[in-house]
Amino acid sequence: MNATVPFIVTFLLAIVNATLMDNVVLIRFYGICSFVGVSNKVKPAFSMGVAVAFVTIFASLVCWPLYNFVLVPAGIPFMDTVVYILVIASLVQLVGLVIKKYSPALYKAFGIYLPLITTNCAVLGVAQGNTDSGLSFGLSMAQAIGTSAGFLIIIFLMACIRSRLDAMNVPKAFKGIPIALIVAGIMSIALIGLGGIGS
Amino acid sequence: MPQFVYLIIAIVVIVALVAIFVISFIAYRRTPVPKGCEDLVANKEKCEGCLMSECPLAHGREEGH
Amino acid sequence: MSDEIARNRHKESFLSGIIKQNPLFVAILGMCPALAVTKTFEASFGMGLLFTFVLVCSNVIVSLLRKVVPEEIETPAHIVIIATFVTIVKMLTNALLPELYSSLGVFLSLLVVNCIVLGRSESFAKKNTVFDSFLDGVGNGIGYTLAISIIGIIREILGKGSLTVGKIFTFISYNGSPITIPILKNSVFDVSMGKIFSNPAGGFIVMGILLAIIAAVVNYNKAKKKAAAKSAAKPAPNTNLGGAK
Amino acid sequence: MNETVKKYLKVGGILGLIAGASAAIICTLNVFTEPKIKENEFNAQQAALAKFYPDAKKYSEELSLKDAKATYVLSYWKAFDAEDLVIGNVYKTSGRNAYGAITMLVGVSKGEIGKIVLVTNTETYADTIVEEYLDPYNKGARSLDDTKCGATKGAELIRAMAKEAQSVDERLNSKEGQ
Repeated sequence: MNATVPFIVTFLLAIVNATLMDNVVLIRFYGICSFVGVSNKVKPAFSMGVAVAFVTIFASLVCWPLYNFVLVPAGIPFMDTVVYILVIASLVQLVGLVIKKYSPALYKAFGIYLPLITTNCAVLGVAQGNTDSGLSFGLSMAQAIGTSAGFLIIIFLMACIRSRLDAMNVPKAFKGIPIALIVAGIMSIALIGLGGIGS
Repeated sequence: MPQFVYLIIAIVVIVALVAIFVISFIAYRRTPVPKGCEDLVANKEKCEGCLMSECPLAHGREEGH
Repeated sequence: MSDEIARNRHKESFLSGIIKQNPLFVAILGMCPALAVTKTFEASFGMGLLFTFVLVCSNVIVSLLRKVVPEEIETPAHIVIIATFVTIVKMLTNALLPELYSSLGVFLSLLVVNCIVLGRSESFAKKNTVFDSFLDGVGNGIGYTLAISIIGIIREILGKGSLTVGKIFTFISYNGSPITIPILKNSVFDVSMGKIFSNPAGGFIVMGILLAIIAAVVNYNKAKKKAAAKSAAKPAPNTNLGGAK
Repeated sequence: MNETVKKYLKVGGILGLIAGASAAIICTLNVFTEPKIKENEFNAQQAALAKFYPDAKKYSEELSLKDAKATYVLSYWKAFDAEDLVIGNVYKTSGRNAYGAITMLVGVSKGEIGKIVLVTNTETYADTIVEEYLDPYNKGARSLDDTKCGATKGAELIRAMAKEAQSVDERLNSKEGQ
């Protein structure tokens, strides 16, 4: 069944799967550190999502070949975590450099978030997950694109919900983080319900 | 492949990556901030991303203990 | 006299990590593993132990090198140190406790970007002596292990209705097979509704409710203290002001 | 100007030293843990194999497959009973679809597909595949072809791999003229 399906279909299905069914925040729990904190204003949340998307895709683009063509032949696959975190740190600087030089508008939008992304669990989680489960290059790129799209959608949705949430009369103890978690739990149930489409 | 060869490869790979990081780190610091964004200070809701103890950009903030 | 101050400073930095500044429930940091790994009690306890090892070692080394590392590259240097200890832990766990390694999966590597480990080294270890950082690491480690073990117990009992010990820590076993303590086994609760607590959505909900309970307790104490302070401030009228509403 | 260059050299030097030291520590530790990890993997594999044919006394080591038509099957083991007769083969297959990757062991004896045990399973809804499709199948309560189980794509991948292992087994047996 697998060989007959053209690659592009598997590629697109993998993107949709990584965006919705296997969503990075609500199902796989990467990236909760920034998801809970920064997501109560729509504008910064969206820029945060774009910044994470930028770095995640570049990180997977660099980490996969580095693992398969440098670390494995050299016989030191156990060095992957240290290498990835260094790559992600350099990428954050490089992406910042490019944005600083060429597009002040983008820099104004999410330039200040970039240093925070090095400690974002989603970026390292995707890069490490791709090579741990031995995905091919195409599928790991699909995973990266899908994951960053999923992160962007969810953090944007969460920001919209939470900005309306402040107007509601939430019980005092639930204000802030607890109610955000409950809302995330309900969204996660919705996404689990989506499971039927793909499989 | 004797063991110490792996050791040398590992150190070479890591030091090379550190070198790339330092170069990009310096380059990032060197480029001037684009004209319109000098006033971009670590504003409040950006710093909420790490909630309490550690916020790399808000150096001035005193860590509550 | 000075070692008196030093001693209770040590004690304070140790105890604060466990209750007063519990990294998970009070500082609300390090939630990525707390939600993902706590499907079973054993996995979360194992994660807590490994987390404590990484936190203590990286705190000690960071405070050892605090005078050597220049200001600009503190964060990258700390991240490399933490990544080294995470890799060491990964190798040791893979060798000694393969079941724990496979059940934690990617989240063992995600300890590198854990908000607590980096937070403690940035805000505490780089400014204090080695012994204080060690104590702080152990304190926070124990605090975090307690916190995620509690979540692990709740999610496992509600999700599976029973508590199994020995599937991951294989050396605990009752004549060969892991011990399973059926708690809610044949209660009405064992119906499919319980399944929600072992899948991701349950993690969010259990965590949200726990944080809400803690916030409520904190608010209640604050209100009681305020009420007590008010009644102490003007004791003359003997109207009974005690007890918060 | 050379003042800032000296500072950057100092900064780069210290970071390089820390990273070099960490690489050295990890590599020396790897020398001790590598054999233990290999041994764990071998034991896990033997334990997995033992599930297929309980009365098998011995398994051959992993024989690689030189069958061009096989896209999933990687290698196989032969199970021998006390009198060194082959009771059946265990095929190691691995395949990927849009939702993740599965590596599994399939027992095939006398042309019949026997038990299936998953080695790695990074499919979305991995637990649904095991609970709804694989466990009932291994207990005989569900046929291999009934793949509608809430994780159909994963189940279809398992069925395709099992069917291919069966066809490879037939080709092997016919070639050896057993």
